Amino acid sequence: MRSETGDVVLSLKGVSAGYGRITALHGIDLEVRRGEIVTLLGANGAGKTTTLKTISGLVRAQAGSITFEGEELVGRKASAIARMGVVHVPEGRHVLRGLSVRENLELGGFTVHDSKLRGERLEEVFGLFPILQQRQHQDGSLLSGGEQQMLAIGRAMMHGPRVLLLDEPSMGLAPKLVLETMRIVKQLNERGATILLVEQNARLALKLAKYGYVLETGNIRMEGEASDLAKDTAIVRAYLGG
Amino acid sequence: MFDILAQQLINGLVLGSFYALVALGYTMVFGVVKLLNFAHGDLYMVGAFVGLMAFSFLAPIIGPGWFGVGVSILLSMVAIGFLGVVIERVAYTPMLKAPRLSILITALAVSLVLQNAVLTLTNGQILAFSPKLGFGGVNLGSIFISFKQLVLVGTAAVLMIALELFVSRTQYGRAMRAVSVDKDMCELMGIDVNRVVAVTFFVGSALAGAAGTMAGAYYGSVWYFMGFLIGLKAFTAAVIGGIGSIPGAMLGGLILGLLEAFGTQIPGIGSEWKDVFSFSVLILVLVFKPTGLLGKSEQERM
Amino acid sequence: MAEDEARSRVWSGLDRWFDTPAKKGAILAVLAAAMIAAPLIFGPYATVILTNALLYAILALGLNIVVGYAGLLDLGYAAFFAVGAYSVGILTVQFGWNFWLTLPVAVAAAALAGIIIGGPTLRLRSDYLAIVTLGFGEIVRIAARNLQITGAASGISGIEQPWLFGWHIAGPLDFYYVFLVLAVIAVIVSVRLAESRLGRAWLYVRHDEDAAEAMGIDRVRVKLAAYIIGAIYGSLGGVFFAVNLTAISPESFSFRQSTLFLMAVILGGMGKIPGVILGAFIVVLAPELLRDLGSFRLLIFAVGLLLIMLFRPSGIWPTRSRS
Amino acid sequence: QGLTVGVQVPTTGSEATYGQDMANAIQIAIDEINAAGGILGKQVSEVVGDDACDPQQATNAATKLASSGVVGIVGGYCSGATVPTLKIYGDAKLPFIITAANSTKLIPANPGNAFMINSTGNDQVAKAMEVFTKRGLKSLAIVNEGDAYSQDLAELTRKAWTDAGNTVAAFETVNKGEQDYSAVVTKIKAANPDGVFWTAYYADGGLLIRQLREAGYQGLIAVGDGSNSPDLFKLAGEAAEGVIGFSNPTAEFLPGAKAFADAYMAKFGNAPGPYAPLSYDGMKLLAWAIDKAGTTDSAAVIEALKGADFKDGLAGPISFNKDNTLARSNFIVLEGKNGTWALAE
Amino acid sequence: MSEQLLQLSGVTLGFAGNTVLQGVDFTVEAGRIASLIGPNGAGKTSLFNCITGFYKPQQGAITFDGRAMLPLKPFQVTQAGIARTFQNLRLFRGMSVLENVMSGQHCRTKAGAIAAIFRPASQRREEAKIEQVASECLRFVGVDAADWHREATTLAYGHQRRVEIARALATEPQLLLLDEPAAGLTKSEKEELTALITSIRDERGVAVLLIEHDTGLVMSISEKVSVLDHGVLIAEGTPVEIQNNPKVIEAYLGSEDAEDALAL
Ligand SMILES: Nc1ncnc2c1ncn2[C@@H]1O[C@H](COP(=O)(O)OP(=O)(O)OP(=O)(O)O)[C@@H](O)[C@H]1O
Ligand SMILES: Nc1ncnc2c1ncn2[C@@H]1O[C@H](COP(=O)(O)OP(=O)(O)OP(=O)(O)O)[C@@H](O)[C@H]1O
Ligand SMILES: CC(C)C[C@H](N)C(=O)O
Ligand SMILES: [Mg+2]
Ligand SMILES: [Mg+2]
Repeated sequence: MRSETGDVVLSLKGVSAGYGRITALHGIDLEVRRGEIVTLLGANGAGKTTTLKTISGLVRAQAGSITFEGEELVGRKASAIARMGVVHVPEGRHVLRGLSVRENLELGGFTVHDSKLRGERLEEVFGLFPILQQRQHQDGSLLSGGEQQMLAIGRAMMHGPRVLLLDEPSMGLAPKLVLETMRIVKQLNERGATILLVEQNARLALKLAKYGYVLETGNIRMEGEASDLAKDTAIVRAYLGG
Repeated sequence: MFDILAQQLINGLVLGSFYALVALGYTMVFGVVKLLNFAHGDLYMVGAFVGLMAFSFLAPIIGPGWFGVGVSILLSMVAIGFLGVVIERVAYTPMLKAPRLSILITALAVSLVLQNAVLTLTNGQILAFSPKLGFGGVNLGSIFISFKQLVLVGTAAVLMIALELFVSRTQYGRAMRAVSVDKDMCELMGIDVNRVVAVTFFVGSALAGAAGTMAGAYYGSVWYFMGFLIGLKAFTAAVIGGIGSIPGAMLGGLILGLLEAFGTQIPGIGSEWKDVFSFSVLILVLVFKPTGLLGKSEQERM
Repeated sequence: MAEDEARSRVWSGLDRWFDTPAKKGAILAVLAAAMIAAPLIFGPYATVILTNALLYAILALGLNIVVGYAGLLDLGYAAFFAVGAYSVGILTVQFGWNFWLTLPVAVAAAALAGIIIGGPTLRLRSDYLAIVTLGFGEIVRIAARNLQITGAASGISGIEQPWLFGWHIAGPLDFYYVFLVLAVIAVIVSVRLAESRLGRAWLYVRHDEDAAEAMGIDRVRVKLAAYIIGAIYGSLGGVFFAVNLTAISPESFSFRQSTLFLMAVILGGMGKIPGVILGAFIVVLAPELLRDLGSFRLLIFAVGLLLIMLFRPSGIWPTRSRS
Repeated sequence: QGLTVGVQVPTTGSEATYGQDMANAIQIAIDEINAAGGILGKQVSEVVGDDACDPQQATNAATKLASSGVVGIVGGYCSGATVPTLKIYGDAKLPFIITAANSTKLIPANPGNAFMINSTGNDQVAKAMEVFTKRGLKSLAIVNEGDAYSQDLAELTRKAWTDAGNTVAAFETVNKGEQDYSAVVTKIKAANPDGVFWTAYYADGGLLIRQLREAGYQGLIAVGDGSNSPDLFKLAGEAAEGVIGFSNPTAEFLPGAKAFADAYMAKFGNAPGPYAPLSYDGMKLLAWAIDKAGTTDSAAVIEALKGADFKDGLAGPISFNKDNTLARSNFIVLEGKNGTWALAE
Repeated sequence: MSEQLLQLSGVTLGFAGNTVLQGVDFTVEAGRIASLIGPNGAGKTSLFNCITGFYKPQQGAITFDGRAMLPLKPFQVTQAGIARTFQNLRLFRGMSVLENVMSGQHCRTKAGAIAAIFRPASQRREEAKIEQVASECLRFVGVDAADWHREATTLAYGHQRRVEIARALATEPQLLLLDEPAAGLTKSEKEELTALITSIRDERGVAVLLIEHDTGLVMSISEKVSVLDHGVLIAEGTPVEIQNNPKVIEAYLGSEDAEDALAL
């Protein structure tokens, strides 16, 4: 199926997970290789968010194995996984209320103990998102929806991720900003981050990604090179539209 | 008349320092886990007992003076810090997903447990805590300020400022505030939430331990019921200042101390009404500034 | 339909036990018979304790409206209890009123107290409301302790016990039945409120004030209603408490009492009527059952309380499991 | 089949030490009674009802005691908690010997079955007036703790003192357990009265005395019978030197109480507290009354108590006024000397 | 009834030195669909909050159906006939779908505590009416009756959106404000939503003011589109006019080229 080039950074094998009695993932297999953008598509409630949460440790896998650079992630605490360099930008931004924009960013670099490096990354983020610099002393939760999304991505950049899990980064963004965000995702990727991208906007996601998976009610229904998926009629009908 | 008011000012500041120290612990714990830790006053009480025990043990070795008291305070801080963490692990952490009111009741239960455990252990006895700190002081006209008072207020101020700097300026302090808002997000940023909560409890409780020992040594007695009233007062102080805010707790403590001192002095009505006076002020403050004096309004975006 | 949902919420699944009129009748009859017979079986001491438990059940049901329905934390509920008790004490002892005439005054006084304290402060967030209510409770207690008219610290004694159509309500048994009737009324009122427009509004406001407001609900008014109704429950509890004991004093209205009432509400499971009643019974009966342990009894009670909360964080009564 | 006696004291809550002490003393009395063949030939045992010094708990405890087949009740430490129990024991027609609680508020509430063997606040105030006048005091600051007992004593003192043409320079209430009394101390010092009278318990009294002296107050300090514990000196230290205390007779000043004190020490490992002798006496009095009546029938026992003429009390003979209060004043005057109480001349 | 149902003039709002809205003049006609678009942070939601009384602008006037809205509290605005949904879902947790929607009828009914306790006939009639209106609204927005007694927050996202709209409709509004109702919906769900919004106008005669970033949706149903940027209204017109307005393209829409640049 998948071409055998590049080493596997993140790999899921037979992963099942859910909430209480609800099982949302039924044994999925998924691979992300170094330097790739891989996208995960699917309808509402298909289990995309659950997949990301299971990787990052917020949801406990009921079965299967998840490895990052060969190390097993299942059973580790979310904070430990994050410290390994797997950074999850969750759906809904989760800007920290009561902390200023700048403090939000600083905390994104919690695991970066070198304050000089933190400073450099902060500059970098401000360079990408000037509005965040302007608002740096404002309470982060008072930003508009789109500004909060920028903050959330900036926060992940502060961390210096090795693998970035992005959950619907374009949700609620103005069209221009959607493009802008995608450009940034691409930039991050070009700078070396491996990215697993969940997007409702399948058209753009498939443009960005190298490889894609389609999730349906907790099962992988289809996978393939992004360019091939973008031509698949079933996918076009279900997710791409006009 | 001026002398009296000046003296009451000093009385209020001393009392207010205690309130502030205890309020600080309240506020910290509240700030991070959104829990009104009703057992906090009892940690203060246990702190006083631990301090007294340490002191009784140390006084023959290192003397019953400032040094002996100082070391006792430190020991008590460590012990109560750990007790706080144990309580957090046993009683609060398992409850983090429970309704908030349930945790409140758990806190009340912990308070009852501590109080009655000490009651049983000490048979309800009041123990004397009598260090030799001398009666020296400075005279300012007709006003006398003892060294004890100066050291007390000074120590309280240093502890408070150190804490404020820690919470507002360090990554760890930021992490504490962040944990109160969104635990999952903190985990995703690599923050070990459990550890942050434990540190918070440690620091908050250690402050209560310090305050308890200081109060024991300053006033000279220790008993199992001594945490109840100050717990209530510190809670009040924390709210006046704006719960969750560290400078607020300091300010609230001092204001409450002053209100009580001057409330006693209101002509025509006696000291029996002083608490009515301070609670009325509290209510008025909240009516006009619903988040307390320095509390941040938690305006949510629509 | 929606009524069923509210009912099922407050009965927390218990309603399934009496879904047909026949079942309902049978269960109620058994329950009533048990409650009526209890004092005759268990003797005078149990009667007094059960009376006390019923009193707590009434107060807890009242507080449940404030805390459980409307989501307002109240740490000074004893104040309303005091308002009722002192209304009777003052009016009958100092002014020689007939007991029954004091009832409307107690209700009005409680409502007024509810408005005075609630009006300006109900906009506060719940933690702040907690301290305001605590402060209010303390103000009431300190006032009672220092005023002449309330008998200061010694309180008021020699409160006369009432007559009802030639029946002198005097012995422990009489009061047991009085409190039983009051408790039944309290339950009925609680259920009916929960099933009403107002009851739903409390829940809306409790879950999301802004969304509720956007739905055209005046949150202050709705909260105030909860506050006033809770106050009236507390006050009526206090009225009958006073005539039962014939002596009242400020210690009965302390912060500790308020926390005990709150414990009753939460221990059993707030918002759920059987839970609240269960909580009240535990809070009253447990220390009594432990009485023989002497000075250990409160320690054991406290540890028990802690264990209950740890193992049943949402209260002992199970949450409804609906299809 | 033995007899049981109900003991109503606080064994939890802030007054637990006193309550335990009273229950212990009663146990000593019971041991002696049993050793001497019991009451009416029956062995006696005590059942303790904890009133926690709280009115509502007290009613529960009292109801339980009243319905547990006891022959009588001994105890009653806190006036506030004792008042509502009077009716319960009254309705049960049980003899109730109140061994410590002595607020005058108990007197009108007594249905007739209760007997107060500690002199009441009235007697204490009379004693206090006598001492204050003798010491030449003209103005007085009165401080209480806001509970039924200390407020009652304070009010009685205020009335007697002003009736006698003196001035009350300050009348203050502090909160129990507050520790910091500096504000009240400053107020008192400014009013500069000849004496300060603390009408509440030693726990807070000790701290108040110390703070008064540390602030430089030099007038007379007196304390009421709630502060007659030797522990006052542990808390107040040197500041308690010269403090005047009004007290019911405590074991150390009762020559006849030596054997009792030794027995207490042997059994419980510490010295008897301030209300131990009266509690011991109360138990002995009840035994005496039952023996005298020749039956445990409560009406007869109550009759016997009314006409009591009991000579064997550690704290002196017991007989009663019409209102069932102790016929004589048993107050003694103590003075702080060398870190403990001594009889004042 | 005036043609202009809602009228804003010179609305200016700021927070601690940040100007969020600057002299916004704006109208919505009765029975029409108007849309408000603009970059993130332009002040769209804030404008909704001003209209509904949650924010108090420092300057300007807002009239609805000839009545001044600014002095009113949010619940009074709703009573006056303006209903809204929230940008983030805000259903009442722990309550059924039906109960959620019944909340909308609160401001159209009046039974109080006494009526609740004694249950006179009038109260029972009112309860029946509340339930009937709520059911009707749910049917209208197309929530399956099988879901009415489920806890609202356990529903799929798209369905929760519908419940929120039903809840707003249950207040019997003349004007409905929808804040990004299509966010997070799949393509087919968006199509259904489009149909729903149109029928709200056509069948119920309720005017709609829509905030939405899905330009396709906005352009397909709006009679008028207004564009807000940095708190200033920069353009207003028909969908076609707006789509071709260079200022709007510059500030909001972005160019097709940018999208193509994404491809590797
Ligand atoms: N906290 C939760 N408790 C119970 N069930 C949940 C929870 N979160 C998600 N689910 C359920 O798990 C399934 C998968 O949800 P998930 O959020 O992973 O979907 P998704 O693909 O991310 O959808 P969307 O596009 O709406 O974000 C859904 O059926 C959902 O109802
Ligand atoms: N309560 C508030 N306090 C301070 N600033 C606020 C507040 N509410 C909004 N703002 C600011 O006002 C600006 C406009 O926010 P608003 O939410 O109205 O934008 P929006 O147009 O709805 O954006 P989006 O499309 O991203 O939702 C933002 O910069 C935000 O930071
Ligand atoms: C000192 C004691 C005899 C007073 C007792 N505690 C009372 O309340 O009356
Ligand atoms: Mg998702
Ligand atoms: Mg918005």
